[in-house]
Amino acid sequence: MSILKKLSSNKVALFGLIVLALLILVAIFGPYLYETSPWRMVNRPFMPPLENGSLMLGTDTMGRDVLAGLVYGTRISLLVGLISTMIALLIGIPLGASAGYFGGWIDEALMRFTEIFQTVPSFALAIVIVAIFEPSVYSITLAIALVSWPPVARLVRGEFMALRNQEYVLAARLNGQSDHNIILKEILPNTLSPIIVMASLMVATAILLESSLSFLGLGDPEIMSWGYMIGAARTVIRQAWWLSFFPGIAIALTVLALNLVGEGLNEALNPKLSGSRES
Amino acid sequence: MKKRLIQAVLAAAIPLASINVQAADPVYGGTMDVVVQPEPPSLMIGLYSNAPTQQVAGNIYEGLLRYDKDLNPQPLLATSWDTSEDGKTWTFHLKHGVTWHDGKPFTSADVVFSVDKFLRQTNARLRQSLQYVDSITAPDDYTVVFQLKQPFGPFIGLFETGTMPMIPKHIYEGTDYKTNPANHHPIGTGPFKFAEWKKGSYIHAVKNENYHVKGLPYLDDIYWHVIPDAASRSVAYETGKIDVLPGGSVENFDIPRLTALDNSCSTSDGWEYFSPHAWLWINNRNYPMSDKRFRQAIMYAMDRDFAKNALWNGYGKVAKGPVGSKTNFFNKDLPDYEYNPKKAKALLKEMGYDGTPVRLLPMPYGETWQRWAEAIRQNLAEVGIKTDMVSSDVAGWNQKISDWDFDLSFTYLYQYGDPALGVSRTYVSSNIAKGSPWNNAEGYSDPEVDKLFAEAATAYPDSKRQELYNEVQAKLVEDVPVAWLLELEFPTIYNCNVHNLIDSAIGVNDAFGTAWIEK
Amino acid sequence: MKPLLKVEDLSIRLPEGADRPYAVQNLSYALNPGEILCVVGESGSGKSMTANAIMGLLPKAIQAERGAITFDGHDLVSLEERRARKMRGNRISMIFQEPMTALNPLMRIEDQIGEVFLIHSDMSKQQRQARTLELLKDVGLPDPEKAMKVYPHQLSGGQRQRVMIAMALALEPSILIADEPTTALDVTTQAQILHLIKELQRKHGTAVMFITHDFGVVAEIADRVVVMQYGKMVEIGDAQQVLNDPQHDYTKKLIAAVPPLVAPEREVQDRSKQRPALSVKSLCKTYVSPGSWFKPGRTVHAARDVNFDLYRGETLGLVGESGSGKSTVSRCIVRLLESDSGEILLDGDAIQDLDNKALAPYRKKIQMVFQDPYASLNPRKTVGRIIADGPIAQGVPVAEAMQRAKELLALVELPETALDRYPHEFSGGQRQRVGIARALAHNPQVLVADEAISALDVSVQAQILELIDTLKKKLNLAVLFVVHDLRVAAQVCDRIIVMKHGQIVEAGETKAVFEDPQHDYTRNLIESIPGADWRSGHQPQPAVGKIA
Amino acid sequence: MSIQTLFYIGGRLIKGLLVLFVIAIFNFFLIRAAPGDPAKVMAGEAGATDELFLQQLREQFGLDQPLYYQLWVYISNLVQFDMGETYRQQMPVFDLIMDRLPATLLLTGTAFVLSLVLGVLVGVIAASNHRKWIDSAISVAALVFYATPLFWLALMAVLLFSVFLGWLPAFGMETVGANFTGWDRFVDIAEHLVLPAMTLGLFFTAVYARMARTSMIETSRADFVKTAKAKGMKPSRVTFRHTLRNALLPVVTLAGLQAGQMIGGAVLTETVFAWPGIGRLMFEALFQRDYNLLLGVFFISSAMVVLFNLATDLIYCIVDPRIELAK
Repeated sequence: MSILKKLSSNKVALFGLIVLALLILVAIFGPYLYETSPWRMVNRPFMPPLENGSLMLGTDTMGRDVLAGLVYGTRISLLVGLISTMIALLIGIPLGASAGYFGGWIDEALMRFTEIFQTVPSFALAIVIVAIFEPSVYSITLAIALVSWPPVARLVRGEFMALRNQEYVLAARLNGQSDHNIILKEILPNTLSPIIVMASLMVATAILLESSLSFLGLGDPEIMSWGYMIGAARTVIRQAWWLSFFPGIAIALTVLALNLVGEGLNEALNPKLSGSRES
Repeated sequence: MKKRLIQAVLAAAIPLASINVQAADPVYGGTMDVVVQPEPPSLMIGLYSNAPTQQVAGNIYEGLLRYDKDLNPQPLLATSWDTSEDGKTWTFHLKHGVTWHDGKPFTSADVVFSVDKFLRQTNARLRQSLQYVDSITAPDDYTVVFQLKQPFGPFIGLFETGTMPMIPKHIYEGTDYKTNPANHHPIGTGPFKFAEWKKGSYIHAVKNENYHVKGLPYLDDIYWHVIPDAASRSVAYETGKIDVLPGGSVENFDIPRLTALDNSCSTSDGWEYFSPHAWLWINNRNYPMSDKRFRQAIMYAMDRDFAKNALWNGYGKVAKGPVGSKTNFFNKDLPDYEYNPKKAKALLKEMGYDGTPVRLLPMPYGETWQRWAEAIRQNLAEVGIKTDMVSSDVAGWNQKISDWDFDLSFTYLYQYGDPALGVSRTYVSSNIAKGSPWNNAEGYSDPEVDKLFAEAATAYPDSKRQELYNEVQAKLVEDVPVAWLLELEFPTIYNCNVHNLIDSAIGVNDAFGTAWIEK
Repeated sequence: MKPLLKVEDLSIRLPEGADRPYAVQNLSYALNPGEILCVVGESGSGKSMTANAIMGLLPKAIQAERGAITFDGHDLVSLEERRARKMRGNRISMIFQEPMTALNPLMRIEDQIGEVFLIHSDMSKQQRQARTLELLKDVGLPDPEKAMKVYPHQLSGGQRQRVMIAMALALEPSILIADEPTTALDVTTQAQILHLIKELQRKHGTAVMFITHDFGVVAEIADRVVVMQYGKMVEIGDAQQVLNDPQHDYTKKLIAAVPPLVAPEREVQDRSKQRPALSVKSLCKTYVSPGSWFKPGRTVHAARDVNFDLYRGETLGLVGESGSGKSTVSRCIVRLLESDSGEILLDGDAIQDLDNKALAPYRKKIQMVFQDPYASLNPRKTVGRIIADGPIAQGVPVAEAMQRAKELLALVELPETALDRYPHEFSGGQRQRVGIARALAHNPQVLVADEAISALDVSVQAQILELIDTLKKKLNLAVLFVVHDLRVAAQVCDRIIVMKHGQIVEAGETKAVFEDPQHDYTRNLIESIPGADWRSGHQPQPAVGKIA
Repeated sequence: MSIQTLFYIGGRLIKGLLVLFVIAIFNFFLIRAAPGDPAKVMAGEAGATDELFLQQLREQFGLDQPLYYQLWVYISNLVQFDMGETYRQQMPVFDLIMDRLPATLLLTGTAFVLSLVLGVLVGVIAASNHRKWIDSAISVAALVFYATPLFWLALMAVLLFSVFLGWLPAFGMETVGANFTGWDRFVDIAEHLVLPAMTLGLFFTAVYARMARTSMIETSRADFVKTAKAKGMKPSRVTFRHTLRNALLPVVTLAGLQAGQMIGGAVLTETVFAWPGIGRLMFEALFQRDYNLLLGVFFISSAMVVLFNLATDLIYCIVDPRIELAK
């Protein structure tokens, strides 16, 4: 709770938090405002914004409601961002934790493995993975997760290496606690702050990645996402600026909000750890 | 048929350049900048007959004939031709004094080699037609005789550059065609000579000073530019970098804007030979598509006029049935499947459709096709058919159709002017085989249809063929083996300073020999 | 005598949210020419803040609210930045606590010292180099020519501090401010640096403001003393007077907490019949720094043939400077490190080769108290869990373990309410009590205290020492006391072992060792203790107050 | 350069090569998991085909062999630095990539240098005005560029600078057919380079600016900065002589790691601007299922990452005397 308090005392982070909260609300409840699908062709194509009261942001190349698309897109952008980040954490944390805690040949082996993923250009790898498993929300999420876990592993490894010789960890070892227990209960909770910060930034990056993939035509055809909307609108960017403009703003705003919250978290979480000496 | 031939022979006397009447006098010189999309895999047109290869190499290589916009054969490397009464012996008289780009003379030996040896081995589509040909002989250097096993209606339609290009025998004979180094430096008889190919950037061709048609070509150079992004291609045209945008090289949504620019002209001519026909493959093997009423319901559910207007800017024509209206032997009296969701729902109800979702495979050929799939999905959703859209790239799409791993899928195919060449392949049961996305992939099988198509291909004369084709078209429209969408038109957009651009049924594929640029 | 520098009624406000409104409040004192003034106080007393104010190095958020610092006719608080800069490094210079971080890691020593001349003089490059070399010679760096060309990381801590001093004295300033310059150094190095400062001060007549927390250091070098507490000056006077006759209670308390350098008489028990609780035989441990494929690693012998016995009811001191191997030995004993060879007998059983599973029952018998009370408690766990988790991991039911934790808290004199609170809510001394409670949770026979008090303030140290002593008696523990501070060792240990470079150089009864050291190194160590002469005859005065 | 340094570089290169070979094997299987094969794609482009033609193509490409055999052939060729031939262009993969690589290096190199210089500069300005409006303005701008999708920015840039203003060419690397030489050619390429390099560089400028700012602020709290101030140094000298040099170290590390990644990651920019580089080549090869080419691009771009990482370490060791290479 105190983290939330600290966050909201930081004006910029508070702005990010509010935007993010609104986006989450839209993601959860928004689609209920548009009960029919966002694919429905509701009016004539290329209707500019504000021309029709019920279609605030106008219509797209097929006469579909842009606002409805944005609302549905919020859900999918956030979901893809969140889930891919979670998968990346699920891969990266155990890997980094084992490498950092055990060290030695385990560390060497796991880090060589990580290095492979870091050496292959990640965006190219994401493209290949999506193309191979055929574009769908699952393959996109998976691809994003597969290219974003190495930094997590490296971060967690670094934290574990720093913490494994902390005296409270040594004390736990002397206490006869199992490695499993030490990793999960002693060290991991103390690495959460940087992980949370990194995760919030990763969600942002994942949203950007998803939109880039969709832009290249590698989006899930079943799902109305922001990246898809820009990708679909780029060919008509001069006839209908609003088609790529609004989703672009939506992405930028979301990513911005996540970054602000991430930075706010960073500021709120880290001084507490280092500042505890003064108290 | 006979009468048409004589006309053609007469036409041969008229110089090629005067076919199109132009207001201004042609001028010599200038460089033409054209877009080619995607970058061709090779310019060796005998090995690769895909669209970008044809578009470039069609100006380097030549066939024996050209076709005008009504699909009438015109002389090119052959000055005249005639046929026996029974339609089984065809004799072609070659033009004298034609040379290859390397200076060697072009003779009947080249023709026999090209068709009988080279293309029979390399060109799958021509191979199908060549099964009707018994022998190809060259009585002298300038005469070639094709002896058919039985009359083959579309035979005279096979001689354009893309289908039956002339390959230099002195370069390819006795070599491995696919690895012959000349593939990288194509040698033809056409109005332009290959100069340079900067991979990923452009292909450069220069004027053939020794071209066999006196006075042609007008242009000095042609550059085909490779610009992978559609929006960039539009900008390139807009900023004047590009003179000609061949059909299909920009997204349809950009066409109205580009044609409305100052000094911008467009034409939808030049596709008559191909007459691209778009339809939805319907996998007839599986429920619910196996039910004729379901397939008819799809026809009624689709708002094809909306698609034509919203996606194709009004270009094209709603397809009535399997044969395009510009293709020979089109049946004008077919019933319409109008946009009628109610009727579609009624049909679905009648068959007791249980709501099983169907998989829809869009065509991975750009924005328009993707949007079209979205529109059709919405159309189908509104009559109660749930679709799952499956996305894939070109390779995956081909694979899925070849393996029959789809329920509905977009496609479009060329008709090549004659149902026997471009239509029957989709419907005859002998063409049901895994491994190709261009045969009878929907798995429709009807002995009567098989019989009618077989008879129509070899019937003689044309009136008899028309009768048989009418019958088979009516039968297919009732059965709906596939859901026909549009007869596509791909407008060519070009700078109005370019004159005399499209003057054949294959359009830009052999356009530049006669084109000129106003200064 | 006219004071060189006067601090008058200085108050420095802290930003909002700090634990008190003022860092320094109504502070007034003077620094006379050529004297060494020691400013003494515990951490957080505001002693460094004053120095920073004089140097104009206060962070932007913290500014002097009131008062003046007069030097050479200027008020340094209100002096224009451009003119103040001319004083800095020239008339007044400063050296810092951490020699490891106070030098720019990317610049050669020569350039860092030369920079001072570059800023404040118009010497040529040759002149600068010549002067730098001279300075390095003055501060007694071995091989000064070579030292010019090296980077800071190639020097030891003491050598770096010498470089800092050379830099500070480059332009013969009137005032040298030394902010705990020896705190991070080993005792022998500290003695050398103190000696150097004193010598240079005498040579150049520089006034030195020496900030420290250590009364031993004060006794060693101070002419006059200022004692500070919570931002206020509580006492000022001549060094001898303050040291031997302190007036203020706080000063008294601080001085009382400094253990006298005389080992008390102890009952010498003959334990040869007893079985040792812990017996270490021929222990060896070698570190090989990882080399590369082409370069062999560096070998460091952290323990070479170490032998000793430890009996229940006694405290054995393991003494040495950093790098002596004392920590390595202690960690090998508790099996946090694997020894290379030798035997570790715990209650008669060899434990050095047991795997984790077989080791588990022995873990209960030997426990450790760690150095850093801030790092030794998991910040995400309640105190109750910290104490109880060990037994729980060994299979004790949670409720029982928590009940035991409550009892242990009482044993280490912490309130029961501490059970559900988190470590950050406690002070350093309280945390160390929690650490002790955790170590006792298993009812161990042997307690290894690894520098268990060195991170604590002097007044708190005494309390913790007493607690350990009480517990030792109450629970009949064998205590291995790893310590670098010889004053502490003298007070609490029955026997001591002196280590150097991984080897035991001397071992014996504490009193005997202190009074008649056999080995040169031991002698050197004892002589290096600052203020060795001061309070050598006093009896220990146990500290007052319950909870640190 | 000392013999140790050479040994170190040698050792790193051997390790790098091992990683590259594992990557090659990994990619080999990954790519073959994709539906369809190059024969099918090429046959597909021909408009009509039959099994015979497909079979011919597969035989020609060696795709009729069992997978393990294909892998063996590929790897044993790769060991001799032969990446095979492309299926489409029937050129040696290496030649085709080397043909395209300069374009990519030019684009990414320019963007990289531009973003690093600009980013550090802006970061330093922000840090030295910490908590003032200019710092906030720079931070916000950096965040906004960081958050904006690259491709969107690219589209907007084309729209503005090429279409509306007509200042800069919108696509390609050279004016085709102009056949410029010498200075004219340089200017021509430079003009074409502006938009793509700017688009690609803006994102990284934002990254480096943020990094440089944080690092500067952190370093300015270091003890040695205090020492420098205590010497009576001017703030500007403290910033440049002491703070900046130390603050640059983490920026250099990050930049080095990204420089390699940038080469393979310029797909988006190369696509929008029709830049004839290897990013686009990779994208096309993927959809053509041109296995050899795709593997080749991956191999080369991964090799670039390895090389850049090594170069970063070497630079680091020059900048920071504390780092010993042989560790």
